[in-house]
Amino acid sequence: MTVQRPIDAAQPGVDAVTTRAPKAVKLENVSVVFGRGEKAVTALAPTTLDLEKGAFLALVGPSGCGKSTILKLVSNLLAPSSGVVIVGGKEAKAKALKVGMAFQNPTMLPWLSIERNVMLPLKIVPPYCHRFRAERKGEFRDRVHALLDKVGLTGFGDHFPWQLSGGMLQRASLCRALIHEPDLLLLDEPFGALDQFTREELWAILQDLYLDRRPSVILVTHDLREAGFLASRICVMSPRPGKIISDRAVDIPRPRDIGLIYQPAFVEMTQELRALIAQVRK
Amino acid sequence: MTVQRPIDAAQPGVDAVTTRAPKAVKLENVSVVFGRGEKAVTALAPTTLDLEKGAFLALVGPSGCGKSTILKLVSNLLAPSSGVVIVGGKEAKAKALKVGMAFQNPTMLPWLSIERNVMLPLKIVPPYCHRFRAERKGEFRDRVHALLDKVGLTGFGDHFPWQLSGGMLQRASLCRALIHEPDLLLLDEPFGALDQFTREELWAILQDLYLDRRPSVILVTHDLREAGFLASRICVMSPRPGKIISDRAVDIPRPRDIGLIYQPAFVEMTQELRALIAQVRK
Amino acid sequence: AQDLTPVRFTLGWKTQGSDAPFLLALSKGYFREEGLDVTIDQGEGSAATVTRIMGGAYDAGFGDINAIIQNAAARPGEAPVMVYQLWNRPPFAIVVPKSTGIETVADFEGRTLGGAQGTPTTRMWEVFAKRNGIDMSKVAIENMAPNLQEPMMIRGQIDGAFVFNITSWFNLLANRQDPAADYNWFSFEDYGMDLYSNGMMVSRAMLAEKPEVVAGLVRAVNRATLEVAQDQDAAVEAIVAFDNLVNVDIERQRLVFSLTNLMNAPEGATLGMGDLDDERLTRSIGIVAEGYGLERAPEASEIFDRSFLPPLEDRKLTVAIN
Amino acid sequence: MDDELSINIASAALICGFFALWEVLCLLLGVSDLILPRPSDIVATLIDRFPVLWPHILQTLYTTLVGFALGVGIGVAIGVLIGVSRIAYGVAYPLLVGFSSIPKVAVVPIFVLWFGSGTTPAILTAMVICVFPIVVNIATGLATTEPELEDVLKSLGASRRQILWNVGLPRTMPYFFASLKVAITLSFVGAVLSETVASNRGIGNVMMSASSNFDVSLVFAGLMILAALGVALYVVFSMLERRVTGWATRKNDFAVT
Amino acid sequence: MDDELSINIASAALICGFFALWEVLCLLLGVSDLILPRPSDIVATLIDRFPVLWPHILQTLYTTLVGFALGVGIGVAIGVLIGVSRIAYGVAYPLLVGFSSIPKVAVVPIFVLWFGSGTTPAILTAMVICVFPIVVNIATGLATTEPELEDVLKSLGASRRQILWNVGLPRTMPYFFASLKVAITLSFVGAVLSETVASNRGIGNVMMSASSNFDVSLVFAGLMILAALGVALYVVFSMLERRVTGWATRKNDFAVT
Ligand SMILES: Nc1ncnc2c1ncn2[C@@H]1O[C@H](COP(=O)(O)OP(=O)(O)OP(=O)(O)O)[C@@H](O)[C@H]1O
Ligand SMILES: Nc1ncnc2c1ncn2[C@@H]1O[C@H](COP(=O)(O)OP(=O)(O)OP(=O)(O)O)[C@@H](O)[C@H]1O
Ligand SMILES: [Mg+2]
Ligand SMILES: [Mg+2]
Repeated sequence: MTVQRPIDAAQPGVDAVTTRAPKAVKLENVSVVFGRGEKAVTALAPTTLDLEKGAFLALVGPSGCGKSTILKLVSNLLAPSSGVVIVGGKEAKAKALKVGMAFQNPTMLPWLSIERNVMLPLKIVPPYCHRFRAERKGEFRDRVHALLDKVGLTGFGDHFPWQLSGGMLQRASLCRALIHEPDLLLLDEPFGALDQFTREELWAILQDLYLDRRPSVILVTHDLREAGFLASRICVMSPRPGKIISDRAVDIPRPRDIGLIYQPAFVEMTQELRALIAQVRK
Repeated sequence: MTVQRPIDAAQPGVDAVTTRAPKAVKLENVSVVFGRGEKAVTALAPTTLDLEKGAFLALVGPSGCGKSTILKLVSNLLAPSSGVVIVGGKEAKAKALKVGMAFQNPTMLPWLSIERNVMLPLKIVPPYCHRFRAERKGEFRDRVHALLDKVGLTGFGDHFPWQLSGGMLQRASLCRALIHEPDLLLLDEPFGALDQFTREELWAILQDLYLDRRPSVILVTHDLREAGFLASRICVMSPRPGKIISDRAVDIPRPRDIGLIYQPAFVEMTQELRALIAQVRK
Repeated sequence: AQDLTPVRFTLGWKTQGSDAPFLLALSKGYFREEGLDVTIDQGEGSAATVTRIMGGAYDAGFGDINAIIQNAAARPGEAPVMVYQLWNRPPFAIVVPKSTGIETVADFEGRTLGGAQGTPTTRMWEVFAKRNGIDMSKVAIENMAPNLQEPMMIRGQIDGAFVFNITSWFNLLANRQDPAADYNWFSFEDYGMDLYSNGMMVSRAMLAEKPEVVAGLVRAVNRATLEVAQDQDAAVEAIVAFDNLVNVDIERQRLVFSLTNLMNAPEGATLGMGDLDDERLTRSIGIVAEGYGLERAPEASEIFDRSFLPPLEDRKLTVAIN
Repeated sequence: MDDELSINIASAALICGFFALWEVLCLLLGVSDLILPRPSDIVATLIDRFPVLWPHILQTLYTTLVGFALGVGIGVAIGVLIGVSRIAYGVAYPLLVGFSSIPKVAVVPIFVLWFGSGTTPAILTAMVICVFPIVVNIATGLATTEPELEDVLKSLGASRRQILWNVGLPRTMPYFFASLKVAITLSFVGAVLSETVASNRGIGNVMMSASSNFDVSLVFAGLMILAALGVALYVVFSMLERRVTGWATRKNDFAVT
Repeated sequence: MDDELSINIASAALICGFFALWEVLCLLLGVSDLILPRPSDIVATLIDRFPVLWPHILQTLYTTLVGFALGVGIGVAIGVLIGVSRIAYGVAYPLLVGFSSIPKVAVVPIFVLWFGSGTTPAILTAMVICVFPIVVNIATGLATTEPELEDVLKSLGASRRQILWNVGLPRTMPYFFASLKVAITLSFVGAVLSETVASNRGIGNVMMSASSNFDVSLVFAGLMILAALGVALYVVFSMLERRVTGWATRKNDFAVT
């Protein structure tokens, strides 16, 4: 069911499908070092990574290995210390793609209600921003509420962020990443604070959405089943300073059903990944 | 191996062991309502809960059901809208017990280094606070560093909170909850942002600590294996407005080994819990 | 109304009874009759009048001739020119409470006097001391704002003050003192310093470019001055019309004080109102030059211009208090 | 809220107590009304002279508000500039600090020389005097904005202007309102200052002529009016503040829970 | 850092440009030196008269700093009180706003009458004038402290005083330093103001006598000295600020990454 290919991080494994597809994201020998001199911390060792357009990549690795750093590089929140980051064919700062990002810490603007927070991308990102004034109490509002309903936050649109529980905030943050139908979806542990059932529901929702619009996705997660269920490719990172030490495809046909995760082949794949991670930890 | 007893939330199930033991925490018909009038949100339906001295209670339940609210009640960060919260035999605000709390969001004071953040309880809580000035660069500092080493944060003591990754912050936050050897430990999803291996390491560390000093613990978690591995009692909550709908003992002898979680009996217990939660979600 | 010439005029201080000539000329339309549209603003001190005019914000004003002397010395050809002298006697005086036991100028030695910096009284102290044989080094001078002098004197924090009698007299009254019975007044004119003081001055520019306007101003003010000396009721009316905040009683008394103590110099009988004695002016220029340490003593003609004065018979001041 | 009400009553009582204490101390210590009149004197004067004072109050309120509005506009603009640009920070801050260390009394005569006396210099003084506190607080607010909040917009490819509007400025509101409280009182001081130097109208002019006549209770009546106007505007801003920065002060909502 | 250096150079150049512009405009427009002297005039006067000015500078610096230090102490105390207690908020704020709306020129004479002329009233004026901005910013900082941060200490059973010391005050430091910048400039204004009203020493006194001598360039030399002192103290506080509130402005560290 899956093919594991231990690969050189500098020349990531490329299978037949992926070589032909145009690239949504390209990291070429990108490294990130914070601080200088003695106190310098290498957050990311030189890393090369391609993401084909429409691919769903899961990024797993031990705490502090640089997963969030990679997402920040791709969304141009961070400039690489070396190497280049190409997004949608241009340098990351050109913002060639419509990006949606769910942060690890679901940062909401505290002065805006949940509804207004979730609506933010529609205010900023073209083409929505042109219609924002006209639609913010009409179509856009309905759209936000429909999405909030989907993730189980019905009726919390007019609450303020501090009135929500941790898991609820995380769901709102996911909505904010999705509302403007981005071409490139960056999700940093978007389900970490959720119970298993809510989580599985959201997996299904995310998968539907992916199948529907085929954005390119990078999902950071600690849950191997989550990675296996959602992703078409799983990259495993080494401990800090991290680099990608394994890159494997997940060739399970979509739509995938939640029952999948109890199937022996699937369990076997997660066990394999687990073993791999256990090995690199030493 | 485990006994499931569906129970009336107003009269929680009490087994032979627990009735005799003195209570560390008692919630009597406690409810929490935020806001008033039309906009009122019931965060916690009337709940009654006892925690025996030295017990390890895990609290599981769907997102937004009021788990964090219960912890806030016990640590007196929140006053109940009805009912009383007794901690260590006195009302919660009397602070009769030495409390250590790890928040769901690992809030660090941004102007203090990690070392100083972790050291905070030693500055505040007697008897440490009396020696704080003398020891903060001596014994206390060593103690903090030993703990940071244990959770894998060696060398990060002089970093500032924003220089750490999400999972690293969470580990620092756990250290802060443990550093002053509290009598009552309140942990709100302390391992949510960690990968499975780091998580399991920390489970072991926490279990050692528990066996060593026998504090009373309330652990909020979404991970049923985590609950089963660590706790001696698991309470399941219903969706918002939450109340406790199941209270079961986990009679596995300690010290428990990590291999346990693959044993069929353990898996069966988690499946049972899972089924129960699935049922109450409807 | 279109052909009226606008004139910006500044008083020497906040509205006071002694401003009556200008305010009466305004309220009775004397300026208007001369083809002038005069706007009167309150001032920040009779010396500042000179700066205000030199700065170009005002064309004319009521201010101190000694400030003109001072500026004319440093900036010949820029300082305004006095065209109508009103106060022929100086208001400069040192006032001391009788309780201090100071009876003669010699008694100042060993005492503390308070003065507002830069007022002519304070600045002339050096000359005053020299002319009257006082050892200056034995007199302590403390600087303070003018309106603090009387209270500090009353509280005994200073032994005496350098003042304008027309101001201090009424300040003492307002402080419930009896300025006549309980205070000794050392008037500068009695100690060899017969300086001139306030009058109407105009800018050099106006003097050069619009002499007819200056003449009109002088005519109107002269007319009002003579009237004020006869009819203080009308004067007070004009004052209140300009500023309804004033204390009518006090300003009326102040007006009378100015008429009887400042505007009635002996030389007035021969020179008429508005004119001055060149010799006396030259002498006072010398005093000022000495007091202020001026680099040069300007000519009297730089300071005063009598060419706009109406004929002498139209400038006979007869004071009748009613 | 009952709690709210009782706190308001207690506050009002204490403020009244302050004036009562003043009255009693003046009586007991026999303080001359030429130095410090009793509140009852002042109020009597106030009521007595109110018809005459009224146009002056309006004048001062007018110049203050116009100057304040201009000052706020300029202050926010400079503050944003300083908060956003390193060069502006290096240039504008020293110049502003230097200028603010200069007593405005020294500047008013220059305004008068340029613009004549009256309304214009009063407005200008009210304006220049209140710019600096606003600049400082806006700049500090912007500089201390959490990068995480900005990242939310940056990740969407927002322009710097959009980030400023949607994150920087809202986040800075608590700082801004704090500075408004200081700025409005300074504006009053500035307008009055200018009126004392050069104007035929306004509370400043009233106080100056009153003080040159030693009409001390009228001077204090003027001060009382200024204080009252200041407090009235403060109340207006407070209400606005509660609406706009409620999110930042939520702590207080729970102090009473 | 090279970047830092070039920004500093650019800032210095622009500030010099400001003075050059002033010089050139004065020359071109033929502004009388009675109204606005040229910087070159002022500097010449400054150098020329420096030996005479020196003791006055020291006097003003002394009164300002003492008054400022007292003002900061009182301001922080009242600010904490207001930030912590609802009643103090209701009582102290209106009284302070009222008092601050009063021009201090009106208050100085009272100080002089009570304490004599000279150093004491200057210190007192410098003190009272700088209290309000500090109070407002401290109170706002405390009021906007995130409850989550306080919860960290509350959960440990910390007393209100401990929470204040360990969370409230550190969190308020950016607000505090912002207010210090405003307060120090106000302190200068206050001290100088008092010196112009009643003192034989100090820059205020120098400026008063210069202006009565129509020595405008000496007046402006005094203003320049005040501005320079203000900037010097601002630099000191800035350095302190960078050390103390670096955590709050980390954004800027990365602007240059
Ligand atoms: N601003 C910063 N300054 C200095 N070091 C930083 C900074 N941000 C991150 N780091 C360091 O970079 C490393 C990688 O951080 P990153 O947030 O990418 O980890 P992560 O893989 O997301 O971990 P986690 O799973 O715990 O979230 C960490 O060791 C961290 O200490
Ligand atoms: N300050 C508040 N004001 C209003 N409502 C609040 C507030 N805090 C929490 N709530 C509500 O109380 C409910 C319970 O919150 P709580 O944080 O206890 O949930 P939780 O069980 O911890 O959920 P999660 O697993 O998502 O963290 C939520 O529905 C939330 O909306
Ligand atoms: Mg991360
Ligand atoms: Mg929670």
